[in-house]
Amino acid sequence: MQAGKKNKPIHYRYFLNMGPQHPSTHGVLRVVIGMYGEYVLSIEPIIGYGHRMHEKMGESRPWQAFLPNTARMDYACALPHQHAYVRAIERMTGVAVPERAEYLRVITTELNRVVSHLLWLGAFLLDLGAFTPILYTFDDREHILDILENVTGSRLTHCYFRAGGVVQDVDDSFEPAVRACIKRMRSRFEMYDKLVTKNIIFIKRTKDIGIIDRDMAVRYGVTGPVLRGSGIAHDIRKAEPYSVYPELDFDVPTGQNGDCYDRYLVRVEEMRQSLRIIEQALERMPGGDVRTKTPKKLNLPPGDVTSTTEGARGDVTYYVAGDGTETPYRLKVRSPCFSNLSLLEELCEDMLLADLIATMGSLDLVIPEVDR
Amino acid sequence: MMTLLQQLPPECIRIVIAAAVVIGFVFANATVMGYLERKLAGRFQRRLGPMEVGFHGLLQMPVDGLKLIGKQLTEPNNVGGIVFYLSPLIAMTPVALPFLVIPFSPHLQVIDLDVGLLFIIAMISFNTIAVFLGGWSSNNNYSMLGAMRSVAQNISYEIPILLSVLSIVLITNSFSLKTIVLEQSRFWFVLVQPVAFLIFFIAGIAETNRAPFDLPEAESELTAGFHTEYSGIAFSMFMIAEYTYIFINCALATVLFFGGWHGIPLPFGEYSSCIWFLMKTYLLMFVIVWCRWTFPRVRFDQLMNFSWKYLIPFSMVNLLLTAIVVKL
Amino acid sequence: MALDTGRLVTDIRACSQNVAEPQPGACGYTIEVHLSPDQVQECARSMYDHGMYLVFITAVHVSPVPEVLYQFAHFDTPCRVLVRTSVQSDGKLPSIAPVYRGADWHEREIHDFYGIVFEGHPHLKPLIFAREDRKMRPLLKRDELVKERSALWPDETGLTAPESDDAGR
Amino acid sequence: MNQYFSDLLNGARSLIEGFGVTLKALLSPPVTVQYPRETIPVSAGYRGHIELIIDEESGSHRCISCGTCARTCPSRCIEVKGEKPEGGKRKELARFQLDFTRCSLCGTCVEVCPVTALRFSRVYGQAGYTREEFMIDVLKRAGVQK
Repeated sequence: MQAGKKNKPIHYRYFLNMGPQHPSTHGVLRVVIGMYGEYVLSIEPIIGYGHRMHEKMGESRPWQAFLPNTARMDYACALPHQHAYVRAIERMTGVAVPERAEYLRVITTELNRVVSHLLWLGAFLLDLGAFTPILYTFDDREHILDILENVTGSRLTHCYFRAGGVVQDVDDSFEPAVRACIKRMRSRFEMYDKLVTKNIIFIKRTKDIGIIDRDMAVRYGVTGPVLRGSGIAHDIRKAEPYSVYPELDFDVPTGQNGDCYDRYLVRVEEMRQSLRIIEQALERMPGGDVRTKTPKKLNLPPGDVTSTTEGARGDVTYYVAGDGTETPYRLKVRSPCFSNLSLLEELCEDMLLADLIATMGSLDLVIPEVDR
Repeated sequence: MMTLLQQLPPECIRIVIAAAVVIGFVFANATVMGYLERKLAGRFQRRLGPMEVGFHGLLQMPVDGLKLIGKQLTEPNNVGGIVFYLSPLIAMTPVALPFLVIPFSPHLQVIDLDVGLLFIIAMISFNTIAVFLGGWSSNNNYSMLGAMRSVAQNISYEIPILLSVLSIVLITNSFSLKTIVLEQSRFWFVLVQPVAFLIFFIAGIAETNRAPFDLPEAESELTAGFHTEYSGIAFSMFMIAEYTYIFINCALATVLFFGGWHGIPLPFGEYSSCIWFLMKTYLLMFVIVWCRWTFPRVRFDQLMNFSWKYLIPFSMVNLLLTAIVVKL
Repeated sequence: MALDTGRLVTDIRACSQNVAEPQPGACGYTIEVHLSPDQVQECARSMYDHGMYLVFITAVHVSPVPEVLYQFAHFDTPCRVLVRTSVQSDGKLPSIAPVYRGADWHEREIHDFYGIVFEGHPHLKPLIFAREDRKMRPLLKRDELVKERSALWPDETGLTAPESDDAGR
Repeated sequence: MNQYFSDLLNGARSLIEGFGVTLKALLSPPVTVQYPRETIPVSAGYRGHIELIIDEESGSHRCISCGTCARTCPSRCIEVKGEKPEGGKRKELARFQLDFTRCSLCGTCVEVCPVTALRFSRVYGQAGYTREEFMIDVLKRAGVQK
């Protein structure tokens, strides 16, 4: 794109401190940008402002106590984290999960994914300067959040999954509410198409900006919609199927040249796919109980396990090492935003400041998940 | 006291009263525009807008004004000294001058300068100096960026305005605003010069740093652009100046293209022309607010390209065509 | 360009004999490798040639010497490799940041939490902690809580044991 | 050259469409609720702070002050004390204090209670100026509910 100014003498460079309080860092992230005029020469993201040492909490209390923590890392899309942690525990202890519980987990996770993508869509457009769409996306989100609040008890920090199933069954108002919500959501997509997808200013602000190729994705471990925007159809729900995803039919949207515009298209298409998944899951959901009886004191056998799910931002992997007691010996959380953010230094060299904001917005960062 | 008044020449009293009315109008317009903008923004976003203060939030803007006056003027350290405090004044004071020549109705016009149009366009460019000094002197990287952007933006959008206005002057071959409006009694110039109107209107939006060209105060990039460090009355001066420049732009567009005070005679007697004028102006302001709440922000180099590659060539071609047609 | 797992396993065997292919359903990874610290960079390079991306690097504080684990996965074919190494006696480990730029942050984070020094790392500054509390090392367990390496993985022959070829769990 | 004009034309068309969307939004009724005056009913499954369930027949709470919930709570925010009234054989619940500033609403206490004496209340919009306002005396609340 524009010729960079890297060969300019150093004393022309001045530093712009973006954050930790800044409208478009989506959380407490500080980015020290070396600027030459409007061009970005060097970027250094400084993280750690929202660090709470979740992994130490996991190691110092029984494994059940970590369940609320899983929802406090990526609060925009908490259920995939909880699903990964609960599957890790089930893998270690060999607890079986009833079919109905697995379907409930898939339905609530996909609802959560749609909510998270809507939040991202509003915030991304706010970064580009459009003030109105965020209110429309929040309006849509409210409908789904009301359903999730009724099922899981809270709007964002859900604590709904347990080892061996889910906390409680859904009441009979759940299914009609979800169907109505899907119908309403589908009618909203072509409004977003008219307002955003075809808008010439939006296209000019996001086309061919922040292009991520396969080699950079491999070197930085980029996963999720950011990776799929570059044309690589890697989705854990398809690559390493878990829960009841093999029985559900959905496809993995990918972009062509990996710029902000493709990432936008991928996420909007993913919302449509999630609605398809929810519809199929609602039809195939059997009756039966939603939780297997687990002994009061469930010890984690020695040895370690990793379990992976597809979060809204990418590959969420939990590594749990047990030592025979009820407390995990080591608990590692691999958060997708950590790797997606680490490529900012290499990706955003020689960019304009406005493009840096657009690229950071398109990476869909949730900073508490980066700091853990 | 009355004898003193008789000695003063009548012209001087007339000017003092006119000045007082104009200043009053500037503040009234700022509150009305601010209220309209926040209410419309709410309605565009399917919400209600200010409802708490007064009936349907009518008192919201005056109360905000009082709050801003009451707020403490924070001054960051080693700030550009006197220039830091001067720039809001530079933004605020020249704002009232264009009102001298705007013809609200046939006889409601302070002075009918025969170079009225030139005078207004000269006054409009004061805003750039104020924004630049404000941004540069507040010793903050964000505002310095905002200042630089606003200078480049205003310069490159001054030219399309001039060229599009020239095509009108070619038709009426006079700069006096009153004669321009009188010329439009039979048909409005927007029918004759639609392209010139579009160029003038778009360049007007860019001139007053309004979205989608609001780069000098880009919230998501430069926190608040040139007025990041200003608080209290200094910040509200910049706001009042911005709203008044929008009004002047819309008033100019009404005078040049929408036939000033012409319209179907309303039952208000001789005030109907003034009401027509205000209605047209506030309709154009509605479109500006509409633009703000619909479009994302343009990137800086695209802004420049848009002006130099699209607006200026089109306005030149338009000027040429008008010249040919008029001279036939 | 799908991954050819057969060739991958032979490449890994070239680095170290101790390769196991446990049941993925039970433990979440398809290949488990035990490496000695100096083979880490070589193994990382062969992973990179196969187009595997780095999932995470983590460390476990076990008694003789802390254990460092790498997990790699592939975009097109489902295959998860878990590489286990022990830190050298002087608490150092060769860094794989030159091969995987993404490992730069992972290693700095482990340095913050455990104090393990990665040789060859471009700039081993604190990532998450501020300058003043970079000596905190929160994930190191108190002495009475640290467990033997064998207590955690009883039936696996750690690297301390001589090279025996029986497969892992 | 035609890229120049095609950009201009479908650009203008997309802007007009954008205008159409916001105009339709302008004309349609607002979807918001004026919160302090009007409120949306809280859904059935909403988790407020925990409260004691009142038995219909016995008319009082079922808690046997065994303290299981206090032990299993991850953030140790429940404090239960039972006293044996003189002569009586069973412990009576004397004090049930919940420190709601630390509760993360995980629901473990509701699950592990042997006599299912706890449930989530539907208290919404709790705000206070001091921490003491969030030290909820659940027993007193149960008394009030009786």
